Amino acid sequence: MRSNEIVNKLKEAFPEEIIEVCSFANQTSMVVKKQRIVEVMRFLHDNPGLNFGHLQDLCGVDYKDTKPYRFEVVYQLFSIEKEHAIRIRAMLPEDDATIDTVTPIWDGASWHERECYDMFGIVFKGHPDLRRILMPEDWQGHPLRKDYPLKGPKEYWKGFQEVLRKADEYRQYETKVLD
Amino acid sequence: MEITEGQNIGLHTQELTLNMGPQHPATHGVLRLILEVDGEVVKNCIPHVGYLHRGVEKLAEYRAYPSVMPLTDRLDYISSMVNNIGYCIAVERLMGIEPPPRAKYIRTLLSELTRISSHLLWLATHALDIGAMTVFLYCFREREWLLELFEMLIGARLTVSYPRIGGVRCDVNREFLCNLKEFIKEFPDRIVQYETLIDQNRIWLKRTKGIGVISAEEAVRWGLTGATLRGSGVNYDVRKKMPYDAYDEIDFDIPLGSNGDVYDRYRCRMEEMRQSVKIIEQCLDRMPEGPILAEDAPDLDMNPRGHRMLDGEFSVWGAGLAFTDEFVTTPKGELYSAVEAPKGELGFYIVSDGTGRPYRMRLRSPSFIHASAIPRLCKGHYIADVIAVIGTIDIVMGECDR
Amino acid sequence: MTKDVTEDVKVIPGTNAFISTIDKVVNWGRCGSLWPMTFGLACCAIEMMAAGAAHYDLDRFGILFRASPRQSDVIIIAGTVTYKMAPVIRKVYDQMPEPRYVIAVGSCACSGGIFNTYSTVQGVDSFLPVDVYIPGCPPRPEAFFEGLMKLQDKIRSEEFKWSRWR
Amino acid sequence: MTFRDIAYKVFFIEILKGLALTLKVFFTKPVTIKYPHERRPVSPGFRGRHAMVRDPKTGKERCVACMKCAMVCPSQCIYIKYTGQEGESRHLVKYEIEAYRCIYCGYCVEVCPMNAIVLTEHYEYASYKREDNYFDKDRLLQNWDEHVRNIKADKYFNKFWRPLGIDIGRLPANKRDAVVEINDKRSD
Repeated sequence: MRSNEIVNKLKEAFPEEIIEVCSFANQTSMVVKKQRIVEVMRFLHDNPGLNFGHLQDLCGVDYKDTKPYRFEVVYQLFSIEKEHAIRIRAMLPEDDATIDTVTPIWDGASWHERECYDMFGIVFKGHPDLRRILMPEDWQGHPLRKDYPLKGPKEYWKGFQEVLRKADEYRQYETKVLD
Repeated sequence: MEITEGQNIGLHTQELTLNMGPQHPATHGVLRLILEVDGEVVKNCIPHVGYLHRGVEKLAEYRAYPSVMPLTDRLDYISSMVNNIGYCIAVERLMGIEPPPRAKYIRTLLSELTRISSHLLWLATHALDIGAMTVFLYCFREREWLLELFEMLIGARLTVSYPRIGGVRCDVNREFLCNLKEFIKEFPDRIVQYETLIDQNRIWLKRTKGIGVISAEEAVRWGLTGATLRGSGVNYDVRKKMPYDAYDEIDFDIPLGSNGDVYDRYRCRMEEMRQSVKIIEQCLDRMPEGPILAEDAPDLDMNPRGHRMLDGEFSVWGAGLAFTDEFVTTPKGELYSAVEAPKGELGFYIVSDGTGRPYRMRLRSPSFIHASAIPRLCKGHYIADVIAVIGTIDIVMGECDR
Repeated sequence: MTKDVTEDVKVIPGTNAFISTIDKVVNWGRCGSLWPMTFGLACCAIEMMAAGAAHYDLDRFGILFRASPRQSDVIIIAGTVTYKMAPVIRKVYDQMPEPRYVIAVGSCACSGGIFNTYSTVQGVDSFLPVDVYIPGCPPRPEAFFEGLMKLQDKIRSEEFKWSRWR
Repeated sequence: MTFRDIAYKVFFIEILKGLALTLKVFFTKPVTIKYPHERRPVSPGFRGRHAMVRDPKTGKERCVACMKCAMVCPSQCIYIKYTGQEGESRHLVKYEIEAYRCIYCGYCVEVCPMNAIVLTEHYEYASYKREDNYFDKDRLLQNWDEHVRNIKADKYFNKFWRPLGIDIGRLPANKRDAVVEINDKRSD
């Protein structure tokens, strides 16, 4: 199915949800509202004509100062049987960075969402196990936000401070070759 | 394997929480699993990743497009060439560059060589984990040959940085091709050797058949890709579904399994190696002459027009960024581009804001998704089978944690 | 006996020649049976595996990989060390018995390498006493061998560890 | 169960098959390279230790402080300091490479318009101290001298100086030949 047919089909079903349709490099993406994202996704997944069974990717993007809303959650969908693809971008304002989870539809979305939470601080409502995944549990800040410095905060992470303290403490017990 | 409940004769039993990793020889790096076991049976399994999270995605936002490529080398370090190619294809699609046909064929050839080398390492470690030590030594014998080929071509063994945006760095020379032909001639026999060692080995069969079974529908729902998915019988291969480079001109088959267990995935990968040999042979036959870099390909320094230098003392940190920002323009937009890495579908989602650096680069790494499916695959099996499951999904932590 | 002499060092005439010979024998034994720990972190671990495989064969040096820190002499930090991993490495290192050595393999372990980011330790020497640094990204197996041979040289020249009471 | 199956079960045929292969390999030539005594020849263009090319005519480095290498370096391990106003020729004051941060991608070599910085095929330079492999300008020139000593020819050619994919017209004049003449009679 061609991408404009997919767009039309989705527009019929959810006329008020779709804000914008963009096309770049033969790829179509749709900007949607976040409120009914699960219904949109279930429609895309279950509709026999669309049949988007394979969630290729789910990620967040931080558009600080470049777009009116701050975050986007991007869903890459692909249908293995029908061989067509679509990208859904849900927009999230900064003061309400929450969205419903799509884990019930695709099990594989679980870790993607956890990573998105870890890196951007986007909360996925209804996620069964929303913890940090890549960074330590007590890490401060969300690294992939644009206002997070590349080299991290000035102060070391608490766990590493502990390691340094230990290393200092144990240094006196280490036997070293005397010259 | 079927597990029968033993008769409890009034003894007090309790579930045990077992911590496996991050330093464990069989977890392929720094994966950590927390297993809740009832005797020998795994009741629940919680994977912990992130012990190798190096911030590649963040770092890519601070580097120019060509300088991001060495970062992709270090993601899936076993098959760095495919990562490079995947990244280059994504940037080419973003910039609208079409690499010349010779470059496409060279890339296809080297992707497949990398696939062989990656599968060899997978077979070596998988067999070593399960208990077949000899296979490890045999696989590394051939792998070393391949690494020597890479070294001959580009001067590095693992982290090659060979392709460039719009082509490849240097042409394949005659010495390389002769060596490669020899390898291709020899290699199918070597696959037979590995199969002699383990294919009908009773221990191997007992430890792989019926372990980590996942049905086709469920595998798709979990987002599995690559041989892990094809072992369940789903015909999904990026090379066929979304062809890139020269794959649409080449004739090859996608091996499919039927049961979706560890053994089927092993068979799939073994057949994939044979198919890779077939692809390489076709590439060698059909490789056209001509340029290997597109005319409009950007240079390494993204070709800054004009030099605006600070006088005297010069601070390097961040200076290059000012350069690329000012002079280079890329089309504004965002795209997702995927290639079939040995582990599965490797996707790059690049958001460009028109400057010389990616605004956001997202990596869809197969290992990450596969690691999330470990609890599903090893639930109800013995502890020893967890090792087989980790081996079968062919996980690389560098790519998983990025 | 050692308890008495640690406070006040006694020099017995003529023993030096004897002890230094014992030193040599012990050091010969130790550098001929270095047991590193299987501790792969990232890319360099793959080259470490290649060094252990048939082409290069670490066993020729008496080097056998041990899976447990309690049985190993040397820990090879092969790969990127992140902040999340650092406490684990320290814990593993603390479990190793003395005398123990640390080899930092590759750019990432030596100085953080390309990953100068929020999550990477800039050089493993900030919390471990590194004995040998091996450059390369990743180093060839030969370079890896050379580093191990440098460590053997270092062990050979050690005098203090065996005859502490001298 | 057929007789064949029973025979397979009783005599461990499949394991014996594997052992037969192992036995066969036992009589082949071993692949092991006895490293300190014999070395596998390094393929030309291997990306090893850094060096700065010493110009045989002047005895100095060829670098003109164009800063390109420092800019493309993905790990940002090259530190350059120079004097000279805009419009004048620059004078290189400091050129340092932190070898333990370098990732040997070869971008600096490829981008250099003067063939001034190279990666030699030398790979054995492990050290006990981290500072030992912090190369300054003199050390880099010294590395080149060490490298040149092993070259028999009077010209040095590195195939990665001129990437073959790029049209020769697009390259700077100094880069086109991709050959450095080595003066053997130099006294050092």
